[in-house]
Amino acid sequence: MTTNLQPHPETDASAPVNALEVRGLVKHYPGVKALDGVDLVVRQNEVLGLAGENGAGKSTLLKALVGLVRPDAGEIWVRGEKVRLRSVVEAADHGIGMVFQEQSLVPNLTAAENIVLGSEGPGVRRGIYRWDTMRKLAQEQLDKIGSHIDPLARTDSLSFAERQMVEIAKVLRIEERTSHPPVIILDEPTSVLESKEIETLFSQVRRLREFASVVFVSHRLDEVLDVCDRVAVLRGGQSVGETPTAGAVPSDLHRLMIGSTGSDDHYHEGLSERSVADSEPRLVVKGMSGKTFRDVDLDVRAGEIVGIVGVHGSGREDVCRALFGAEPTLAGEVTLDGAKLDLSGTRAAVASGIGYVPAERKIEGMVGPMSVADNMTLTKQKSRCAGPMVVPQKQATLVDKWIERLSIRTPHRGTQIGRLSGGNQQKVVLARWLVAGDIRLLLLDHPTRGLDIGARSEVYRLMRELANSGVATVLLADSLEEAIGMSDRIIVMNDGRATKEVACPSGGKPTPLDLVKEMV
Amino acid sequence: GCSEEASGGGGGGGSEASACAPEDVTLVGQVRNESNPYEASWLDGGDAFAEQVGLEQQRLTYDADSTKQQEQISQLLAGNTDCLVMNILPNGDSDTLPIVEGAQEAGAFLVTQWNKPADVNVADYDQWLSHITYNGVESGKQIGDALAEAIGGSGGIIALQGILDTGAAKDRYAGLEESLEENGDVELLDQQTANFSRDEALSVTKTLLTKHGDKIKGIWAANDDMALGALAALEQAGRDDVAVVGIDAVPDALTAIEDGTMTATVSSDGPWQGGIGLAIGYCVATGELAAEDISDDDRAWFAEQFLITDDNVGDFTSPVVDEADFECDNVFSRSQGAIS
Amino acid sequence: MSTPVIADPASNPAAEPAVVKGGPTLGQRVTSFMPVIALVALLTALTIADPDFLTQRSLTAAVRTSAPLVVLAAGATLVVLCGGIDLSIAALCSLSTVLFAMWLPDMGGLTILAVIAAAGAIGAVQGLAHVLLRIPSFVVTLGGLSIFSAIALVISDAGPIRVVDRDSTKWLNLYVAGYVPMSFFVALLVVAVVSLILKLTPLESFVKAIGYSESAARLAGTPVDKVKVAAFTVSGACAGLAAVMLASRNFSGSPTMADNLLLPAVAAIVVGGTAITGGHGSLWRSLAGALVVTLLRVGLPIVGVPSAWEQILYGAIIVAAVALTLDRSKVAIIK
Amino acid sequence: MSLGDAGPPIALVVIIGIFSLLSPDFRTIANLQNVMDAAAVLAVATCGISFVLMMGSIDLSVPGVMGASAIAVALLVANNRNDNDLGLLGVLVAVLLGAALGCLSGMALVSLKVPSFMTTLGVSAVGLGIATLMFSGVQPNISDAMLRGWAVNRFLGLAYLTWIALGCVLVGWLIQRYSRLGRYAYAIGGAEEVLALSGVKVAPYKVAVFTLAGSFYALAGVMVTSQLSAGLVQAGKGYDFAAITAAVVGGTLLTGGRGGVLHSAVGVLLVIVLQNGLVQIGVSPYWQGGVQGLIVVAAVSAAVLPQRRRNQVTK
Ligand SMILES: Nc1ncnc2c1ncn2[C@@H]1O[C@H](COP(=O)(O)OP(=O)(O)OP(=O)(O)O)[C@@H](O)[C@H]1O
Ligand SMILES: Nc1ncnc2c1ncn2[C@@H]1O[C@H](COP(=O)(O)OP(=O)(O)OP(=O)(O)O)[C@@H](O)[C@H]1O
Ligand SMILES: [Mg+2]
Ligand SMILES: [Mg+2]
Repeated sequence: MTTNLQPHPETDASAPVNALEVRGLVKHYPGVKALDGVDLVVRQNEVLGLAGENGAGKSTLLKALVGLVRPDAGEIWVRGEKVRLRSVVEAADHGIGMVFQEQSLVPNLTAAENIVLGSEGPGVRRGIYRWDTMRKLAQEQLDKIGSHIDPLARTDSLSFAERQMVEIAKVLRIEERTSHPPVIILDEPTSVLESKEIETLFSQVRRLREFASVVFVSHRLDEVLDVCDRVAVLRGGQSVGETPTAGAVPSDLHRLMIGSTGSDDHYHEGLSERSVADSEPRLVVKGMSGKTFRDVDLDVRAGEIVGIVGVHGSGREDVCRALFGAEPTLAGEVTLDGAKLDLSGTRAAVASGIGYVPAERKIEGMVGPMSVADNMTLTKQKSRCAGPMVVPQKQATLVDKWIERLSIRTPHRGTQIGRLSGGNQQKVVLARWLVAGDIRLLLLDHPTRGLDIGARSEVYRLMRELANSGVATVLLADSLEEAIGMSDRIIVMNDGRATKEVACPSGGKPTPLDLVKEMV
Repeated sequence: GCSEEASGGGGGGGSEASACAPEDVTLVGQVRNESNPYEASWLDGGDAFAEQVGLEQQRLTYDADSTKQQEQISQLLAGNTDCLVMNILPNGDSDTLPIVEGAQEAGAFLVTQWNKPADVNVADYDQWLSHITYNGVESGKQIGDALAEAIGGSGGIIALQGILDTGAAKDRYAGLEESLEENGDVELLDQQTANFSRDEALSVTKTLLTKHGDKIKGIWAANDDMALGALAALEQAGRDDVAVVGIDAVPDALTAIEDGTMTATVSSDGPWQGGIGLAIGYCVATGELAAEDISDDDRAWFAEQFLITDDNVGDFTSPVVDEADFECDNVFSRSQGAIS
Repeated sequence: MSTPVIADPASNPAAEPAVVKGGPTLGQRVTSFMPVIALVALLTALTIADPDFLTQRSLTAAVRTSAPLVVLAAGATLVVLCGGIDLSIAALCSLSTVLFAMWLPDMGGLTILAVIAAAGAIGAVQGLAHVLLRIPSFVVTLGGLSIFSAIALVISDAGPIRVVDRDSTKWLNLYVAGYVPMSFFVALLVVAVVSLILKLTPLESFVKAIGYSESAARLAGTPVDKVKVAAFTVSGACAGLAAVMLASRNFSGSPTMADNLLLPAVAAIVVGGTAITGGHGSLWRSLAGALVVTLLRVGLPIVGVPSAWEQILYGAIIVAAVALTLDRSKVAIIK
Repeated sequence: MSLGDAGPPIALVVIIGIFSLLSPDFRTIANLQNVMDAAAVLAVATCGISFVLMMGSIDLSVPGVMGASAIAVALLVANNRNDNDLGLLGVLVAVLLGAALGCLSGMALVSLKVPSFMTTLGVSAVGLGIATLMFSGVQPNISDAMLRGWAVNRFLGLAYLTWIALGCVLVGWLIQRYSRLGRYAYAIGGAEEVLALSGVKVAPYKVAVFTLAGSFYALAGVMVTSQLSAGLVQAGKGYDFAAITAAVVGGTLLTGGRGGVLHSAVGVLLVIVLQNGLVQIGVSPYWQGGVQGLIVVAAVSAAVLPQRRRNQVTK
């Protein structure tokens, strides 16, 4: 551990020392300046929100704070000491811990092992596991957040949300490691959580504030305002301002984030222009059953957006995948524009004009080491080929056009998609289905997960325009609000069955509460 | 366009080329590997001969890998081949012909041993001076007979075959079949391959021992390594009533015969084989022996071999290289006749 | 069919000029030449050890020798790029030499095509077993390895079969432009044609997508199964072509002729810098890798390295070669 | 144990059942002992390779390490080549030699960032080279009573070597289940990058796993020497593929993160039972390899078929 002890130049003995301070942090990546002289102050016992568009540099900044990113220039001060953090362990020794944006658990270990991983303490003696102790240690952490997960369950048997809880339990181990008040960083912890779990998380965050400082990142600005004391905003790798949350509204933040005024009514714009009531049903599903759902009836008209809501395990995700041919269908009849739909595989689905945006973008949505251009054109070969041959010029023009239309922030179309920020990755994945322009049915599984508010409204606008041009859309929304705002009709799924249909016309929207009643 | 040959190509099949000065001769010995005693002693024999004529032998090994052998030889033949003498152990029958053709084209002097397809005629080539082997059918039969005698003329035996696609393995097994015909009361209970390997022979023998149990009175192995593996299996099974025979006369097998744990083997003289091939090539290269003068019978011949049992094992335990064997007028002295 | 109309970017407040200059940097360009650099370095070292090694005849012999290995490695590279592995190439090649020798008397010149087609078909069967039964390619081709060996042993009656009619493969022993052995030329042609097909069609992005992330590729609607079966087919066909080269070089077919080429072929792929986990790599790299491996196999003993030291040097050099050629920016985790 | 893990044991039982029906020789106690004894060496080698495969790496160094240790031990205990008579200490030195070679593989992997496929292939060649140097043309035969006794003496019907193998499986299992090394090896196969995010330095564990595996192979080499009473350079020939096959057949994934020592033990039994059974029922030696390959493929597909999914990734 190298702790360079220096008196803080501006330390005033009477003022409370800042828990964490960042000055002029700079980080270059090939082609991008991810951090361009960021300044940031985290005070003791506060919850600091960090807002910014996709690619603003939030994750990079936070990774620098836990020693995963080596900044090119700039200083980090922890409780008045200038430090150089070179690894997660060093950061943890300084009391800084982080829940990462991409889930970072070892799937084939138990939850308990994941929680204590890297700092097993008494759980391992002389290299030998003491399972009992380990389980107890993990249980303590899980108890802190009131989770009932079995510590000895294999992590890959847990649901996405449960895994997120394990991550939070894991970061709370920091408390045991340091005598100082810890700094706990949460990078988009809520993007995969249900509202109930979000509530649990927030109560945890509030509890943490009693003895720690928390940095919290979310693209849901209302959440940020709800849980944080203060919000700092990044834009283009620079700190562009901060505001106390008391009295602030999302549009204030949004303005700071994008540097101009934006609308905060993202869901409802332009709805009135659309009328789908009298168009032909495009997708008709009758009595479809699969491994996790039974007897699902569903129809979607051309130009209609149908939301499906349900709690975890409701099976809505598998319905989507089954329609795309990615899960087997055991029974039922599905037609698209009157013709029987071939559910035998994803190839057939694509050929029928169906597009699918999976929820787990990193694993299923994109091919990380391949370029933006290749990812965008992976599906629709015709758009970049003449006969069997790829025409690089055609591909380049097309890809550049879509990069511009969706304002995808990438240094170049040849940049590896894995190097983009999450939001921009998602836009590329969406663009994949749009490049050829012959899509009939779009299945969107959490399409706005991890997207900033600007990108979100662009995706919403995109969805509406697609709908207006006749595309039928099935939406598994990120939140009930989103589902209500975007959908023309909502199907509620419960335990593998479609239990209720709720009309959702513009002007006659149900409330989230109406839906929640049906969901449980 | 295409042409027949890489330009600047080599010596061309010139047996009439003027004789080499002794110091210009390059001697190459090539065997599978140096990690078994027989082949290591072969190369040592080659070294002994080279020393005798004041030269050095280039020792090549190819890990029992046919392609690697071919690759090495074509590389060798791409160098200076005017006075190149090669004493080669082809990995299998199919490897002999390309070596021969290569040597013929490059004008190198070649002697091969052990493996040669039956229908290839050595006399068709100028540069392929001689092919030497032991009569596998004969040795297979000799040890078969010895085994039959050891078990008293009747009873069950098992056979461990060598690498199935080698001529040696096939000939030796054919010899066993001949022997079985003559010894009507000996019954072949089972035959398996153990790929000439001591380790594989161990496990195959163990399995066959449990399968046939006390019915097994003798084990016929196509080489001594497998015989030694079989001996280990017998020891582990606590059986000392089974006669074992092999071929090659490796030192460990001779010891076993002395100890009485093994019944018989057939000599193959590694050091002599390593030297004799080089000696024939050297004599022709230096002009002491004219290739045309080698009689057809000496172009492909069986070398002298002996059945070794506990009666005569003492004569073979310390093989010596006899320099006289390698004199140019004496190189064919161990011939038992042409390969028919 | 509908065409969505997306608003012009000008009306979008968040829009920014997105495209700046890009493409491979100098460093990336250098790493793609690493296999060649490794090859030159090895050649230099061998020449220093024995100046006679660097003659035109010697080099001609070396590239001629390498031809079957190049073809084998090139075919298997496709499977490796798709994230799989083909352990059956060598056994299939051996089997093909037997088929070649057996069919030649009846079929004459057509035998070459027939053997390549048969080997390709056998490769396709393995590919189908892999994608339909969802068995790991390692297991399928391991099974294939032993099955093909057994078939070859049985149909050849466990012995070599002579190639009596040498005319139909005589052309393989010619030289192009006087210097380039025809067999090596054919190997180059195979590498070039397959590479070009990959480059010019969407196949390259399919293959890489499958290799890097099969599930993403499948959900993007790429023909994952077809591409994989095709890769195995090409791999099989290449084994067939390599068999023709071997049989014509050895004037016979034999059930174990190519068996020892498996590890050298896979080593050639890895030495070329192709990621054994899939996605990253190319056939050109395998070509360079095959030449490195060939030089090691023949060069070390010929320049006079004793047998035991030859093995030790071989081990050290292939590891060093991969250390040089693997582009680690493309392979996140080295397993 | 999930259904996926149950596949190989079921296949084992089925295959044993079939052979027992087909051949009375197969279902004898003596043959059972024989199968167990025959499995001993492969079991120990597979034990070692399981840890490497668990990490998602591969290990081709088995022949080299086994060869080097086989010769080394033969030259260190009482033998016909020199006056050494180190006994158990000789065995220990041979095992340490194997550990050192394994360590070399691991070091090359983590420091040069060369894939294990290549580092271990290289180390195998190095091991064979070292073995050939030590061999130097004369077969070392052992006369050490203890080492020879391991192969010959029996306890409860099984050779000492078999008990050693059982001990290795037990130790391997304990390491896998109860040691940080074992659990981390498993975790590295699951998600290596996550370990780094949690502040675990994976490099030392990788090196340690290869070292551990090397020691197992070396012990296997010693066992071969004990069985043959002679140190052979080729002692480990074919054990690389045999061990990988056994592990894979037992349900270990080559991509890592699944399987383990017990899986491998089942895999070893499957492979050995097949070898033994085919001889017992009298399949022609020409066909044995092919039939074995076919059954391995069939067994694995039978095991994976029930759990196959649409979007499953098979590498
Ligand atoms: N490893 C990397 N290599 C190259 N560029 C990178 C890398 N990591 C991040 N970047 C770039 O740095 C910039 C900042 O990315 P960062 O992940 O910090 O954004 P973010 O604010 O967290 O966005 P999001 O809200 O989408 O998560 C982006 O332009 C991104 O493309
Ligand atoms: N009836 C069931 N029996 C067993 N497993 C089920 C059942 N229903 C769902 N599951 C499993 O639970 C997991 C979650 O289901 P799914 O993702 O379809 O729910 P969801 O409503 O889409 O959740 P989310 O809100 O996260 O999108 C799936 O992996 C599925 O396999
Ligand atoms: Mg981020
Ligand atoms: Mg879901």
